[in-house]
Amino acid sequence: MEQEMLLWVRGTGLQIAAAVFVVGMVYRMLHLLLLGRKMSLAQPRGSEWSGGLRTMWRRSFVSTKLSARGNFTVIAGFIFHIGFFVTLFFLGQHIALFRAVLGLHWPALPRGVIDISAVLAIGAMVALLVHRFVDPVKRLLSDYQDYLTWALSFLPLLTGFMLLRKIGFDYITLLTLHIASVEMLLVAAPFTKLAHMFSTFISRWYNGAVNGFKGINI
Amino acid sequence: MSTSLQNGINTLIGQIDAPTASFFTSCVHCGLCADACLFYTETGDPKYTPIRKLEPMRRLWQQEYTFWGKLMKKVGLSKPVTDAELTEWEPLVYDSCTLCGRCSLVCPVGNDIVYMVRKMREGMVASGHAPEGLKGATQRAIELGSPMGVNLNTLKAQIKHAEKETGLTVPLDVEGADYMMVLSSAEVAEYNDIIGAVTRIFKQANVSWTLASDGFEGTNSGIQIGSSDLAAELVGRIVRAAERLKVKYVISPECGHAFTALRWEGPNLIGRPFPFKVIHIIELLDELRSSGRLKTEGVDETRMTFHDPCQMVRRGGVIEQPRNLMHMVAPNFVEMPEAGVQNWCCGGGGGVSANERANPLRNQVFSRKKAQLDAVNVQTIVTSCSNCRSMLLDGLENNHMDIEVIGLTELVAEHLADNAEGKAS
Amino acid sequence: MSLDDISIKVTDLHSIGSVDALLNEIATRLERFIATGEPSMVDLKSLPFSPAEYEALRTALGRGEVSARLETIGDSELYETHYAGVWWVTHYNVEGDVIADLIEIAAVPAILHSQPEDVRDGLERLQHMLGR
Amino acid sequence: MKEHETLEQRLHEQGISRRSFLKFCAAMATMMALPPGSASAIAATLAKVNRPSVIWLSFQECTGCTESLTRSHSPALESLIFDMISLDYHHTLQAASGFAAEQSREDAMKEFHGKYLLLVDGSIPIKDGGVYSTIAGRTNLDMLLEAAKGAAAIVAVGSCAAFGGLPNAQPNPTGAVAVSDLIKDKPIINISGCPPIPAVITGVLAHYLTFGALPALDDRGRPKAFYGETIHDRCYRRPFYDQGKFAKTFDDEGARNGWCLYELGCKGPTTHNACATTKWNGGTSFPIESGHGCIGCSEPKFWDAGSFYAPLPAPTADVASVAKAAAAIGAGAAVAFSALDRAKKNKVQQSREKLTVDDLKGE
Repeated sequence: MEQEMLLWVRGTGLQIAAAVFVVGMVYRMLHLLLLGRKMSLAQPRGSEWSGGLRTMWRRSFVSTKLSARGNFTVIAGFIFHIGFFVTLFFLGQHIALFRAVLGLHWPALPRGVIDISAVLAIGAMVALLVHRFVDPVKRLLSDYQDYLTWALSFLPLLTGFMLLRKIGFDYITLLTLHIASVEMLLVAAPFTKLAHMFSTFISRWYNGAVNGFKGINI
Repeated sequence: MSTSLQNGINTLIGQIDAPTASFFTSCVHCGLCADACLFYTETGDPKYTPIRKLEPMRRLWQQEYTFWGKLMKKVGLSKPVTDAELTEWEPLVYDSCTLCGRCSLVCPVGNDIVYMVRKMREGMVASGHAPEGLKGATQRAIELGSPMGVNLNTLKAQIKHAEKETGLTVPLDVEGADYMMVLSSAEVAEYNDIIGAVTRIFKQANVSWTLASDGFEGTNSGIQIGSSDLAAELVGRIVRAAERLKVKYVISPECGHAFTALRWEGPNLIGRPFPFKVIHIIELLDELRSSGRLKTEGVDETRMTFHDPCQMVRRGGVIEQPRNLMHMVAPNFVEMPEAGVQNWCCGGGGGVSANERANPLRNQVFSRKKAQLDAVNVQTIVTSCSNCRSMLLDGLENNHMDIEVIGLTELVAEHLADNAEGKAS
Repeated sequence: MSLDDISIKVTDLHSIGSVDALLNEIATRLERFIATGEPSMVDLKSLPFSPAEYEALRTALGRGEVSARLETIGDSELYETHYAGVWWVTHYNVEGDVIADLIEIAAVPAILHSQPEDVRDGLERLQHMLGR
Repeated sequence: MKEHETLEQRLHEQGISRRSFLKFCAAMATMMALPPGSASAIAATLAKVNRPSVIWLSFQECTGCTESLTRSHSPALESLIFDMISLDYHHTLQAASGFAAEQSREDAMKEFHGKYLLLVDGSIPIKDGGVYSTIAGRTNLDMLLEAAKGAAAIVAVGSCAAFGGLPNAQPNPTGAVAVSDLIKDKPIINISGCPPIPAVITGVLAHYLTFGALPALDDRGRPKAFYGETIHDRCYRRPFYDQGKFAKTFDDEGARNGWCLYELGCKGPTTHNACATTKWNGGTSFPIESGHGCIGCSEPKFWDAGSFYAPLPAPTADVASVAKAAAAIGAGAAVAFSALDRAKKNKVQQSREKLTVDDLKGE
């Protein structure tokens, strides 16, 4: 069965996941944008676009002074996102996938770097989960989705790391689990807060546009 | 219409737009906005987390504008927004939010939370869940012309007083003037030195200006309570007066929310662009300074700091201008920590000052401002918003702090170069 | 382009450590043999050696004083390595392919002993020749 | 027909010494990945057992499996396997032909009912009653079902018999299936590979004879001794995989340095077989050592698992086209539903009355 399952997740499963992800994400983002907004009739003091684009980038770094809990969230969040993206985009095996699907490829990072990035991402996620349980603010804000999306993001990292490091199960089982976990992530992404992977940039643009319009450079 | 839950819900559905949908989609419940909100930092109570103040609106968005939400609503699995819930949320949306916008600055996914609180209030007031204090203020603004109950007679008395003090004429209803000055009710009622101050400055700088008997009140309680309908009515009075007097500019007073109401929301409220420009008094003074029309002499050696009103910095973009003016006259001007766009609110913006119920909470959270002030050890705080000024005075008194509070325009006027009078232009 | 134009590199894979690991294993077995007299074998074909590693092992073990050769449906080559008690036993088939490749830790490799069945058989044939 | 004589007797008749037999057993132990010291125990048992009757049926196949086994069929040690068994039917190898051949099969089946080993290579077409492959006018399906009845155990030799193999690849026009798809009531050993390693076939038979039982099997019915680990697990290029050093083309620096062939499509990580240790052609080499990635031939559906040259992470189906279509559908749906939502929003807004100051007075 394991070969058939691997074949399924590499073929039909991936097609289904990709289809749901793309339909869902395109729908969600476009639907959101098409809700529209009223253009301000006030006299602008600056440009919406320059402010919007600026914030899309600048908001990756928090400039506000934070408390210890806030700094923890920012640092752990940063480590997780960086670790996740380095692992996702710079592991040779992943680049081989992008090359096969998109036709694009780029140099991989050495395995030692990927090991570090994956471990950092995993560690940061665990820390963030614990913090979500412990921190009163996060505990109050959290609903089932926060834990679901945590698990959905964590599994690909964990199974991927186990696969690279030969931990636990055999290669086929882990590869199947790894791909399947990514597919679950793809399927869930458009319908959960994971959609922030794209909407964040829309949100930042809108936020920045308001400031840009008013000529506030932040 | 009469207020009802359904009206509130309909209003909120109408308020939800692309940015709102994007913001709710993006929130990852990281809780960073709590750190930016003085109601959380000073109380440690997680219920004051800014994004949570929007929970009813978020659910409404989910139920009305998302695929799964609609489905859940159809099969009856979603939790509807109720009157009881909105009652519970009223203190969160009004008492513990000054619309200061710090949360919008910190949010890592870029959510403009205060943009949504403003919208949320539209639904709250339409559903009858606005605080009594704000309702009263708004009612007075609509019916009497000012939330504090000042009227034209009060203004005229103050004009007379100022004319006597300065020996100059205060122009009223002068058609064809370049600038029409609007005041805040606190300025008419309490900080009336401002009238004399601008009269002297404009005389020196040779600015053609006027007050309007039918459009002098800049404070907009409609914005604070969150009703665009009522805010439009209040802004409309200023617009009509400006159009009647055919002025080129309307000067927003030293009042943060008045500036937001006039400068950024006004045209949208009345549904058309203004035929005049809106400028804050501080912006104008800085323009006069840079063009050499505003000249000062002598300095005030007192150790001073400047309190940035939220609606002027974060939400208004008037950041450098007050500092330029401060440097003209105050060599011992020091900045508080986190001054500028990150400055902490006085605690009374966004209608909180008009909401008596919120007073204990407002006093509690003044500890943040106190800490900022303790760090610089000044004798005087200068600010450019009469509401901030009142809140600072109140907070300083409650905390037995001996610091003087003055308006920036007045500070500049005190050091106006007498010999320059009439020589400008 | 001729074959010579294709550059071929021989890389030193010694650092990978498989050879060192095996040498350690042999040392341990040798200790046990001295202590208890228990012979043992290591099956080299079950180890994923690259040709370079294989050569490295050969160099490391070296050749000792004794070597022997069996001629039984294909040859077998046995020799004591530079370390007494460590034998390298290689069985070939008729075509000269390696069918078993062993490191044997023993005083004498088992297969060198004359087998009782063969001895009996030999006696039978000898007696037959002598007409007894 | 008399019982088959023992192996010892047969060897003795051929003048093969005990020492030679011991050498054979040492080779067997190596093949079966048994502890190297167990050769003498194997020898003791093997010498005494009766040579079993073996019937070899070839169905929808290419004879590659038989080729693999017999390529070295000269007086070599592996060939001793044919001394261990009595091969009573193998239509490629046997001298008899026509009715005589079929007769010998039927005789063996009758004589050794319940005791003979049935070896099968090739898949069995079952579509349209199995007409796509027949021997002596009988379908493979028919012949297998009949022969399986009296078999002590069945050895499916090669990926076709074990998993369906090439004939089973999409679109599988003949409805080819594996032996295990048809026979459920007999022990079946799958010796997969295209072709399987000859030593593995011999090893399994030796094991069966030595221990009188089937070797331990994995969940695909393959002997664990040979299929317990993946090519990747035992590959001498594995260190390069772990270091992330991959050849990108077959003639680049990495390929010359002998780096991992993963990105060139090597299926070693997902393929269970003994190639990396047992090797081919008398231990000379195996594909990866010769510079070509593993194609995964000992695993089910290996023909359908995408290109042999596509790396493992590459999808086995067309994802890009699906994504393009999905984007169009998503965009269409978004335009349609957002129009509905905007209409709803407008309706709600229009039905909304203006808030007046009286609304603030309330109770």
